[in-house]
Amino acid sequence: MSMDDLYQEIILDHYRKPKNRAPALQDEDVHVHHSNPLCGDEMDLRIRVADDKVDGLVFDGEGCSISQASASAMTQAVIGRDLKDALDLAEDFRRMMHGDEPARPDDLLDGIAFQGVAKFPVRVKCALLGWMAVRDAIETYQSGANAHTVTHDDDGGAA
Amino acid sequence: MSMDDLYQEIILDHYRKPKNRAPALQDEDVHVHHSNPLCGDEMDLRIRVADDKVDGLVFDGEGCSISQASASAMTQAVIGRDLKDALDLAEDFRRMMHGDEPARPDDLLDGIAFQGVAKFPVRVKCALLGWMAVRDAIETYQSGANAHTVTHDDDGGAA
Amino acid sequence: MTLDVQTIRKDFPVLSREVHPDTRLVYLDSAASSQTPLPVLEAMDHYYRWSRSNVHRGVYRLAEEATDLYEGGRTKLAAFVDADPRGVVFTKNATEAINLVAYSWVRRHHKPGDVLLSTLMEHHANHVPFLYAAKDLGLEVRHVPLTEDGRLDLDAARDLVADGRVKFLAMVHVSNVLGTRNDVAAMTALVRDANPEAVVLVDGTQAVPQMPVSFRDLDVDFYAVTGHKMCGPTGIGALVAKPERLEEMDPFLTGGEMIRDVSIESVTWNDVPAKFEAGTPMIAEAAGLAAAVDYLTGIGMQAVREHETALTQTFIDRLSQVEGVTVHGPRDAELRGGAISFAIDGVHPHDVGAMLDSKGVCVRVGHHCAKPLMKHLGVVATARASLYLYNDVDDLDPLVEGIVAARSFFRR
Amino acid sequence: MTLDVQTIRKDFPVLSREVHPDTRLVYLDSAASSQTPLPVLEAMDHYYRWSRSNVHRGVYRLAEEATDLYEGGRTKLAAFVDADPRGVVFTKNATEAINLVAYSWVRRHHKPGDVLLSTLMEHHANHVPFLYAAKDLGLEVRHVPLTEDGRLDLDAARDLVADGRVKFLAMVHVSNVLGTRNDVAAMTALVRDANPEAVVLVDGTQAVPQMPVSFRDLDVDFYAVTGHKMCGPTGIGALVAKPERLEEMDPFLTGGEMIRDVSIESVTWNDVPAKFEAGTPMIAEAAGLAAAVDYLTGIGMQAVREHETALTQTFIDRLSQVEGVTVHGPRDAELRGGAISFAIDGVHPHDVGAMLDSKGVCVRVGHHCAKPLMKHLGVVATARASLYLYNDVDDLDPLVEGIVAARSFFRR
Ligand SMILES: Cc1ncc(COP(=O)(O)O)c(C=O)c1O
Ligand SMILES: Cc1ncc(COP(=O)(O)O)c(C=O)c1O
Repeated sequence: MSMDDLYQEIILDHYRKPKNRAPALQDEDVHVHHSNPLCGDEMDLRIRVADDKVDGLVFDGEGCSISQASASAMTQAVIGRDLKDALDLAEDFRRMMHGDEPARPDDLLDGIAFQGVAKFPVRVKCALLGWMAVRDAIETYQSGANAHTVTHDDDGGAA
Repeated sequence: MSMDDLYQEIILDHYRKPKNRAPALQDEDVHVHHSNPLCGDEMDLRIRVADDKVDGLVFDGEGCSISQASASAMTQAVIGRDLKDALDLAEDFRRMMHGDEPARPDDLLDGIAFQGVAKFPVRVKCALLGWMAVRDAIETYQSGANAHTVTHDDDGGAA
Repeated sequence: MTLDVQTIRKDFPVLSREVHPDTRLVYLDSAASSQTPLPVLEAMDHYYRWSRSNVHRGVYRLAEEATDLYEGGRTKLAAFVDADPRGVVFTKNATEAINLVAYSWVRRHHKPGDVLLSTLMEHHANHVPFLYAAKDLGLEVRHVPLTEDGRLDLDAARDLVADGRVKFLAMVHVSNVLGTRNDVAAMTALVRDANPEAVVLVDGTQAVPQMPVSFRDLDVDFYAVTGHKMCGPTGIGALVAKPERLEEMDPFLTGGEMIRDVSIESVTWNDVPAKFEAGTPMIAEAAGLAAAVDYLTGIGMQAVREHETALTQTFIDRLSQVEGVTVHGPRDAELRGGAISFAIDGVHPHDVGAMLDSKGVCVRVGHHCAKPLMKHLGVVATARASLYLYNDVDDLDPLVEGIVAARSFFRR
Repeated sequence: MTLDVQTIRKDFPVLSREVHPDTRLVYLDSAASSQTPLPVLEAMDHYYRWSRSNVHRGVYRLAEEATDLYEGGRTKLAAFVDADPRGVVFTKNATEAINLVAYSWVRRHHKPGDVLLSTLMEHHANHVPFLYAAKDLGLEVRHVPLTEDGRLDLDAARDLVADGRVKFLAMVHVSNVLGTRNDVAAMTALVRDANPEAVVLVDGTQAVPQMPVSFRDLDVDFYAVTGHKMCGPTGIGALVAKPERLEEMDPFLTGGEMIRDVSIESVTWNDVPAKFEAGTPMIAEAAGLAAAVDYLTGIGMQAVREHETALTQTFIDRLSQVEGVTVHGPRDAELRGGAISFAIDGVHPHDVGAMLDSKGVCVRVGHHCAKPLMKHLGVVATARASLYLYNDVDDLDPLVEGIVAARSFFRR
């Protein structure tokens, strides 16, 4: 494993100075808690929806640099988007993590920096954690609920 | 496997012209039925005791040449012996089949011809079948019973 | 398509061994265990020498390579039997695969009154686990009888399922004794007609090495496979299953690797197939099995099948002409695989085996772990010659010579 | 007695591999799986090339050789752990060995009201099978807590057994996370004082590779072993048991090889240990394990133990001095085996592992299949360096350098 392939500067920046990392969100609509017991990652993600758009989004939790940085980059890429659009983007990211070329590289913003992680199978689920949490939060919102807890050790295929 | 090591002329003689092979024994005291389901060998052995001696002994059954010949040779070695003495001889044969030098080679009579069988582990239990049956018959007699059925796939260690 | 057997034999060192001086080794016991070609040995050796480590979750290169080899084995085996890799659970042999079904399906789903259906030609591996479960649970087991020529008696089977109580069918695809290739589709249809919910397990141990198999086309719930009979290593087998079926099931062996989360009070299981793979798996063996699948695919399973069918026919025809020899099972090689059981009038199979061994010919003698079938055949044991891709007509003469010699030597 | 590590390393090809250019591979993950020395590979290769066949009841030479290799593996392993070969049941790994006990002993002997005792430092393999059985049967499970420095709290244990309801104890001999060597005699005495009939299973997976073990002296009922951590192949482990105990038990896996007689209605089991070995066994693996036992015996287990103890002490002492590093478990190497778990302040174990890998150092990061212990330690994961006979002090510098680098790279 080359450190440089995995830990690009952008990733380290997000890790050292995470964006939208906070323990609470005013007027939150949904709170999801995701954990990956096999890595010991824990993530709380809160979302506020307005006009069918992601109006507010924060995450908090514990995990390796990849999971924390990826969640940070995710928030920037997702805030302000239509719910449906955000789901689509999350799917794009997920497929990128499985080795596909992303369809919307520009929209992923810094998320694109994680493309190299696909080469490190054990780290793929770290990079996916935040994205799968936001996908779940949106779907939870759409289903009319306001909280959801998911325990997974997978690639986002299951909930 | 060399055919000559295994199938000595004495063995083949007993196989072709078995001694004391019969389906019944007059005034029998004990009848035991032994089978080795793994080889498909079946043996009926009948014994008559007088003065604490093996007064009459016949076997009948189905099995490979080794099991049939060995039973035949066994009857010759055992008939006329004290029960205790016969048990001791059976034990001597059993130990020979496990590679030990027999303590009573002369008393085994043609049984000694089976010494080479010890080199063929899969055939050891064939050679032992008749001897283990006679041991069981004597012990059954001593216990006061008159019949016993044993199913085994072993070296005579269990009954 | 004919196989170039001379070339193939070069991949199997033991075939050049002279167990007895100046006697070519003729291996006719592939139904017990096949020989293993060099590429399989090399694949395992390579893992041990250069990528040796445990699988899953290792963050270093060796562990990634080991994981790829192991999971690659799963993908390859799945493709080979045309199944979803999520339905492929690695086990140590076919027997464990069948026990998995007995424990995690039969014992957890069936109740007194339910009937398990089996056949009279099952290997103990596909008979005893269900007998054992049936005794513990108070289930009834019924057995499909056989026709004169050793095929399943489908008319009788129809009667056996008529009351609709048959909930589970365990049947062998290709018999290890009679050689019979069973019509899985016909049996499955018959059972499901009587009870659409019936679950079907097919023992594919002898089929997969010998012919193209499509799990999808068979459309059964479970299919058991073993590595050591298909040019693979010892110590690995697989349960191939419909993933949905696995998802409905509780685990069998539990421990590391198969859990998602666990505390001192409770546990959640991992996704399938991991849920059924507890502990450190057979890593080298999976790498070896992958190489075996590649090896067989390279030769072509259709070619293997054609070669074996032709060769089996030749063997059966010739053996049937030897005086005193009776061949069990179907006469038409199209209806069978390459296991040929036979009896020699007046000579015990053990003695046949010994004589054949002295001529360098390896056959199996005994009940072949199929005692109920032996009883049905009215014999205590048979001698069995079984063929594979490294056998050819030149293996027939030594067999026949040995049989003739055994007959003249042992006949009273 | 000191080991000649430079010479030993020549037996392990992977140690000469350069995963990253100009970087020596430093393998510190033997607690997950050890490397395999060449004589073990040669033993397996020899079987596959020259004696390949199935075991038991074959009347030809290859089958006799295979049987001797397989049964020879049993005899050798029995001698290695000072046990009766009749009590050695081969399994695919330690996990299966423990499940055998869970199914054939615990599930068939215990009733609601009975208590199973375990500890907070068990590997999931020695925890989940009993949790699962306890849920199904309505048994209670209690866990012995740990002292500050990661040893079993025997005073607390005494309280846990006081009501005499503890019928079964499952405990680890040497912890795969903390390294702790447990006092089996003390725990066993304590449990048997409260209930003389209590049955004891010890998980010896990490002990057998690292120190002389006498099953007879331990005087427990069951002892689980795995091949791949003791220089042996993957795909083989063993349950070592008192033969009398096995004789009392019903079988677990059923099928071929383990029956004495069977009909369509009934079955009688074979003698032990065959009764517990269903199907074609791990033949090549047993031959490999025999060679591993010979290899370790040649070096001497006392020497291995002394080497590891000294090396572990050196590692612990040095690691403890690195800023921000906390070593879990006992400080005194005499009280432990060679697994050293540590935390680096502010750096996630995954990131530590990645940095170490980039320096050629292989360590394991994660929960090491011991989630209840992680919870007890108040961490989600640890990094673990584990030592074996091919490690030496020259492996310490790369580890420390990697840790220092990880700390400066990742600390926020
Ligand atoms: C303490 C302990 N017990 C049990 C096991 C399970 O061994 P295996 O994976 O070989 O079944 C392990 C290995 O991971 C272990 O470290
Ligand atoms: C038809 C059949 N089923 C099952 C088995 C059991 O396979 P394994 O011994 O690999 O578990 C065998 C092999 O002996 C077989 O021939």
